[in-house]
Amino acid sequence: EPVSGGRANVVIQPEPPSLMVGLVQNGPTQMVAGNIYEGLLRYDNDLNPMPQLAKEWEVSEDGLTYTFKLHENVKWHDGEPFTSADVVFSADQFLRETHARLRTSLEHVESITAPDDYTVVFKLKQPFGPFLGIFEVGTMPMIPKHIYEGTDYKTNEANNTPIGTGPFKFEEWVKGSHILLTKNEDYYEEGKPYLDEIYWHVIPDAASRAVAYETGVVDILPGGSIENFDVPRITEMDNTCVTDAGWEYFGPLSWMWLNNREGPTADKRFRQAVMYAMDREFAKSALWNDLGKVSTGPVSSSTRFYTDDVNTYEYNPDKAKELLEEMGYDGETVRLLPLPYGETWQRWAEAVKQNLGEVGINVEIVSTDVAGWNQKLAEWDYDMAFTYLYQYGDPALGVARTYISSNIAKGSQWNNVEGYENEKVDELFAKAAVAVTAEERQEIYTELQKILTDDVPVAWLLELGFPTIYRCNVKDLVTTAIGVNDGFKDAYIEK
Amino acid sequence: MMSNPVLSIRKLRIALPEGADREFAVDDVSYDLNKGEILCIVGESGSGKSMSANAMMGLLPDLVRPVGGEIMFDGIDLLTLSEHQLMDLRGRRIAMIFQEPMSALNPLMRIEDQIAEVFEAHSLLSPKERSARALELLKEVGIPDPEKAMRAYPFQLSGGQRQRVMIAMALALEPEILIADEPTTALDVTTQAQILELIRVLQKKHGMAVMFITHDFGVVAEIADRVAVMQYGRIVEAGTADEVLDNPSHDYTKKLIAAIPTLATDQAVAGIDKAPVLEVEVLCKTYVTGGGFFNRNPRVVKAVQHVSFTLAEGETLGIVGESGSGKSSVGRCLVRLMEPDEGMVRLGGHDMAKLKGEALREARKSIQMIFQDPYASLNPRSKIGRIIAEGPMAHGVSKGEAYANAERLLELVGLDASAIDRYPHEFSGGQRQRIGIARALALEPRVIIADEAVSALDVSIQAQVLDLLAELKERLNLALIFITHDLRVAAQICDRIAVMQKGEVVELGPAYDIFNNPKSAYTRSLIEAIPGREKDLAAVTVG
Amino acid sequence: MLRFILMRLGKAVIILIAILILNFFLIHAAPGDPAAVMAGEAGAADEKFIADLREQFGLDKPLLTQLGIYLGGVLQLDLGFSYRQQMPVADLIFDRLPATLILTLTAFVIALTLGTIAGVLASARVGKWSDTFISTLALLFYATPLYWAALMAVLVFSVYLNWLPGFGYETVGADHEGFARLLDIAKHLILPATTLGLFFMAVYMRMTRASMLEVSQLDFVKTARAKGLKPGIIQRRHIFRNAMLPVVTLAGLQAGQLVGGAVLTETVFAWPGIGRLMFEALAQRDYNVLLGVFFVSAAMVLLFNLITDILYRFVDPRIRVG
Amino acid sequence: MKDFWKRYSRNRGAVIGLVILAIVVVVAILAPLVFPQSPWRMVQRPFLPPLFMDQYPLGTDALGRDVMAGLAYGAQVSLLVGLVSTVAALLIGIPIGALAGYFGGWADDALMRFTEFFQTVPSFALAIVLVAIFQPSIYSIIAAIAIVSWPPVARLVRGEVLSLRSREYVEAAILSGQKSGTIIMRQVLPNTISPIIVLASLMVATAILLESSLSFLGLGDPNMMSWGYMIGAARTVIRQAWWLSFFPGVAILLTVLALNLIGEGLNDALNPRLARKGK
Ligand SMILES: Nc1ncnc2c1ncn2[C@@H]1O[C@H](COP(=O)(O)OP(=O)(O)OP(=O)(O)O)[C@@H](O)[C@H]1O
Ligand SMILES: Nc1ncnc2c1ncn2[C@@H]1O[C@H](COP(=O)(O)OP(=O)(O)OP(=O)(O)O)[C@@H](O)[C@H]1O
Ligand SMILES: [Mg+2]
Ligand SMILES: [Mg+2]
Repeated sequence: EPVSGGRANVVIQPEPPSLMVGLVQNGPTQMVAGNIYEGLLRYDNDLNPMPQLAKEWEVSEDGLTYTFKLHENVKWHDGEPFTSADVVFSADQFLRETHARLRTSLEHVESITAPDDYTVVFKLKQPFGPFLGIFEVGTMPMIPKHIYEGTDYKTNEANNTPIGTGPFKFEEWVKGSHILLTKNEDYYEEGKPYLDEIYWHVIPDAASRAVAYETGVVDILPGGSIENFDVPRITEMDNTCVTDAGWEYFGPLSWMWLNNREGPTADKRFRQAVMYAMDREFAKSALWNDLGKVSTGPVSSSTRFYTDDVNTYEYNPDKAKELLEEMGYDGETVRLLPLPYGETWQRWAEAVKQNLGEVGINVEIVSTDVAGWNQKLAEWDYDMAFTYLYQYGDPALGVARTYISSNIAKGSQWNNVEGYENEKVDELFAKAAVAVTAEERQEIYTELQKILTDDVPVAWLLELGFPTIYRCNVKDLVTTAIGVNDGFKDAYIEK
Repeated sequence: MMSNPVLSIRKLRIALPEGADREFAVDDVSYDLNKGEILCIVGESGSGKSMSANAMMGLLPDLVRPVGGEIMFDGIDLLTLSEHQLMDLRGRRIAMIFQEPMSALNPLMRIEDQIAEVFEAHSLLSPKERSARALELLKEVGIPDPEKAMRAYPFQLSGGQRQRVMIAMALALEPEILIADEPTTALDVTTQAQILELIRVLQKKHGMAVMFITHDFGVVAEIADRVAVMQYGRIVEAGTADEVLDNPSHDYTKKLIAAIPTLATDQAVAGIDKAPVLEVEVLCKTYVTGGGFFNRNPRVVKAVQHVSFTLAEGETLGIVGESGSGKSSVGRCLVRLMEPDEGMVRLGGHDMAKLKGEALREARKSIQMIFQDPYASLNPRSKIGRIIAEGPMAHGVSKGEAYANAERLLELVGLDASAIDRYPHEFSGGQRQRIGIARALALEPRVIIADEAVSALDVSIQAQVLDLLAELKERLNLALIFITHDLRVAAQICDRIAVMQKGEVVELGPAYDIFNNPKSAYTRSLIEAIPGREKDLAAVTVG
Repeated sequence: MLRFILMRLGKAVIILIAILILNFFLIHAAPGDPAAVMAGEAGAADEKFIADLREQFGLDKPLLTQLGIYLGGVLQLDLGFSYRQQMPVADLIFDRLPATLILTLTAFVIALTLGTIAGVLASARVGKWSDTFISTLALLFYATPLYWAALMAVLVFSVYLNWLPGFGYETVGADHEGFARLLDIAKHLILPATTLGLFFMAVYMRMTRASMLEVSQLDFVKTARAKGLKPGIIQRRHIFRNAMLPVVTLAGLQAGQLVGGAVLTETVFAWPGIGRLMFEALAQRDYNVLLGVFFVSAAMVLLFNLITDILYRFVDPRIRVG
Repeated sequence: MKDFWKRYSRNRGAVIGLVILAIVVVVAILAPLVFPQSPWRMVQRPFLPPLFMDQYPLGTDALGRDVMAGLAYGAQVSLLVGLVSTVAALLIGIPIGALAGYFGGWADDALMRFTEFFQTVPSFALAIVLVAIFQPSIYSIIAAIAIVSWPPVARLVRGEVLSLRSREYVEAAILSGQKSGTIIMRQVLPNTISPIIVLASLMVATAILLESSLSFLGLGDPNMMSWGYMIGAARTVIRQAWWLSFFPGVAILLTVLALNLIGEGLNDALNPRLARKGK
């Protein structure tokens, strides 16, 4: 039985640049802002939509009209009422300008209208299968129109004191130290939230974060806040629970970009050899603490329309050597960019370098920091590069972008960075997005997964598992497909 | 001889640490110090003078230990006293002053405090009284403006004033014994004369026994009641001042006294009729230091003011004067180690003061320098051969030729040609100075400037080098500019002498006239300040 | 004196501007820019997104124009705006500066006092076992990598013994007030300040020891002994004061450097200071913040040098009066 | 030379230091012979504790790599970085110091302002920025270390040259017609060697520490197994595998210690005047 009161001490890493999730969508911002802002929907762990600001919704037969009914007693943190005008403003004006990922999805939308204060209608140009999947808080947060309309969004003073509709209000942010959120007493769901306040502790060093949990300074370690090596030790502590739920919507999938344009990596056989040469099971157990799964292909197993009926690449150095022999690889050195986000990735790059070295591929690790990494990827200045991307629950949202040739453009690391071009694949992705029934889509995506696993445009590694660690007396912490990012409105501390 | 010893040293032996140049700094030394007398300990550098004095105070350096004998003072053997007992003695019953007035005072403390400390060390007087006594003492040692001097820091006083402060400190508790370790060596003649006078007066007044260490026989003649001569850690001769100076019995003493340059000069003036090689006209040099961006009152020193003279072939011109009078500055301007501000230096048809670059390099060949410090003037990392051959090689002489020439020069200055392959540290001071001379000769110059070329040498060696210079000058028909603060040396070697004061030449004339018939008051005061002048040391040297 | 200070300030301004210009070009030479970083973290971004950011930050202008704009701001004491944190750089830095100053000054004071005390003790017992012990310890401190010592300290005192907090500046959310808060900060300070201080303690110890020994050979010490002064007084009044002169110089140089040099300590101990701010700003190419930190820490160096010089004038009459 | 050695060996610490350094050098040289396989090779299960298997007496790291091989190869990197960056710093610092000290005047002023400028920027911060900007690699690390560590060299050399410049033997050389370049090279610099050698030995130590600090912050060359890298990598697993940071930590400590002891010994041996003090 939920009880009110108490404080949650949570780790946040790195320190978010801003809490205004409409402008900034990086991980830590989403994690904190999920308490302040809300979307129209949430998704359960099987990615089924659940009400949030929208209490109910309807999709027309032709899949072209989506109608949302809003809660009527919702107030912004500054006391102003939340209405459909805010929704229209957020989706049609604010986010279209600031939110790159949503902008792409909104291209399918013909109009957004508000017939009355509590109803919003989205009209699509053509059916778009994943449309109901874009309403979570990170993708389409609701922004207060009365504060932002007619202003320069990016320099608006209010960005420093974010105003949302969520269960917690922004209270204080001591840069470099902590962020404090306090309970929204006027929250529209009766009795919620239960917690009085949430402290987000900024602790830049991974080892210190583990110590912080051990010494009782923090009680919740969101996924990825401590190094994988520390996970077993921490989870063995008393009164410690762990869950890897709450990442289904993101389905983080790691792979190595392989530059399809030039060098040995332009050869399909070389790319296949890379797949065979890597001991991904070893990486999973040594580096990821046996969490997650060896990936079979471009679609994560938690994402819709996944199939395991594809070409698989078991660890097989001999096969890799054969393939290299066949293509006549001359030992040309390939540059490998590790992901500049922590030790695990560094180790992983070293392990891969060693794996590849053993089948005769010369790898030089090129070290960069975050900026250099982004730059090099965006400029296609690499041979192989680690990365991991989210899938957003649907191949049309999180998978297609990586493989369709229309997405080849310098300047972004979220598109077809590897430079893979395959007309057939382009065609199939286009068809799958607008197919109306799920069966139809499954069929197309299965075929796509087969083609891609044969071509190996990128070298898939693991479906990552990010365990959330918390004291067992914190209940209902992870209840949706985006886990901690969805805010702590259900969480309570058992007495 | 009064035999009322306040202190008697018997068979004192002081051991040096391993690896030193000899085993004992002081070896089997015995002497007495009588009440109310001044005992001079003389001897060359390193003979053990300081060590025996330091032993009395218990102030020997680390690792240097007394290993035998006794120092009896008031019925107790000082060598057996504990550090604590010695502390009680120091300053109160035996006081000491040192050679270097520059470094013997704590740079961070006011004079007043440093004097008051003596009382404090022995828990005497109240702070108020201490400062009153300090003032009295400063008055007694004759410091000008003692009130101001009390508040001053050591760096604000001149060398002589500092030495007076040291004496005041030593006198503070009216000690029975005052040890003075070369207290005047670092001072110029006039100041030296004043300090010697002061010590003598105070000694009479307070009835102290003074042990005065020096290497200068002039000083001995000036001040000593009794003398002890040291060599290699032993006392070779002791007696009253008159006995030792007038009638030395030990060879070493004789040699030392013989080496003292005489004040007598020849009347004949050489070289006057010969053609001038060097003409200097209205040379001026002013130093401005500490000025610039961050300091609004720079120190301005007019080191050379309107100096003019000529130097004839084969002539020796002496430049004398007190420390700081600008002697070196003149020398350095002549060879352009320093830029003169104004004036002309004509040498073999060129104006040295205006030349630049290659031309200057070329012109310098005919004017070379012998430096003061035989240790500092040879690069410790070069072999002798190279040191001498470098110059000619820089002017295009082949290596073989230059080295052959170097060997010849070494022999010329009385060294073995094999010296060519050795390093400077393998030579004694006198030998090094010979090397320096060989180097100067290597370029076959017409003029040589010797800036205090013998001041750093002990008297006996000094004499050798002076003889060598005189001989070479004759043989090579060189013109020599001889810069010195020692009038005795100047008297011995110079044909003509220029006397400098505050950058100006106050008198220039034949050496004989300068000494016997000085025109300027300054020259007269200089001559009067020469220690041991009354006691005609020259008489001894006749033989 | 005033004139001296004014002159020095003038010189400092020139140096600071030179440092800004150098660093400006330096960090713009680095691959990537803040827009790319922010785009990279945004989870998805396209060219428009990046172009918008660049325009917003003024990065689309020619480099020299950007420099001009920046310097213009600095001359009006405006350090610019953080691209990433969306607040004025000055606010950001001055929020963090106290933490750094507390940390480094504490470390500095610990290092200087303990270091000189140890140095004096060692020099007084030269050659004895206690000297060997102190000197060896100092060498060990000197040779231990700072971050390693920090890691070990956290492990032992914070994790195993649980005596002291292992990271952070104060207990977040404890809402201590007044003295309780000071106490809390002090507790957090102990580990980072000591580990940061270790190295410098070693430096001062060795320097003090050497300097004491050197000064004790000088003539005036012999004079002092000849006066019959007690060894204690000679040590204190004559040797120590003179021996401290070079130590003061070194300390002045280092005190300033400490401000910018605490990156490692601040990282390991999660200390919210400007060292960490700098490191993060560097990774994010938050140019203005980085420049700002360099500006402030260089200003600190100059300030400390000035303080040392003034102090030096105070201690050494030769400079004061002459 | 014999004399020098005698004075040097009188300092017991200095001899110990030399022995340690010699061991490190030998290890570095022999590394490829004793461990023909790359130190990056994953040879056993991860986190094998020390003394658990005879073949891997120091255990294995997070990827099952031999810690002992890592230490041996790390010695190569540390010494390389230490030596090369010190030489580079000397190559910058000596000419600047020598020119400033010898020519004085405005050249001195300009060069010293330039040096001061580098001393005003906090050096570790500057090193971090330099490495990050030029992207971590052995070259950028060495360059960065050299760039932040030359100013003391320049100051030292300038001070020495300034005092040597007015020595009589230098003046004698000027008078004998030698050119400035020759004088600096032949008369002046050889006499600054002793203090430079002493300083250099300490700089090697500092450079090793600096490299390890940079590595620790993730700014090491990812293709070079260095001690700092090993500690940095071990930091996250320090709780379950103490030996991963302990051994390289001790290795750095000992090497730096050795260099310091050597520096002190050299100082005593090269400056006999100072040697009398102390013991
Ligand atoms: N601190 C010391 N340690 C070891 N040996 C020393 C020390 N000081 C002097 N000596 C040696 O002791 C011997 C006697 O030296 P002392 O200082 O008594 O000579 P001195 O006659 O006073 O010479 P000077 O006229 O140069 O002062 C010399 O051989 C000298 O090398
Ligand atoms: N390089 C210099 N910079 C500034 N002042 C100097 C310099 N050299 C000498 N002086 C000053 O110029 C004056 C004359 O100095 P100089 O060396 O010519 O005297 P000197 O007669 O040779 O004295 P000494 O007998 O002590 O050698 C002195 O007051 C001295 O302090
Ligand atoms: Mg002496
Ligand atoms: Mg002179």
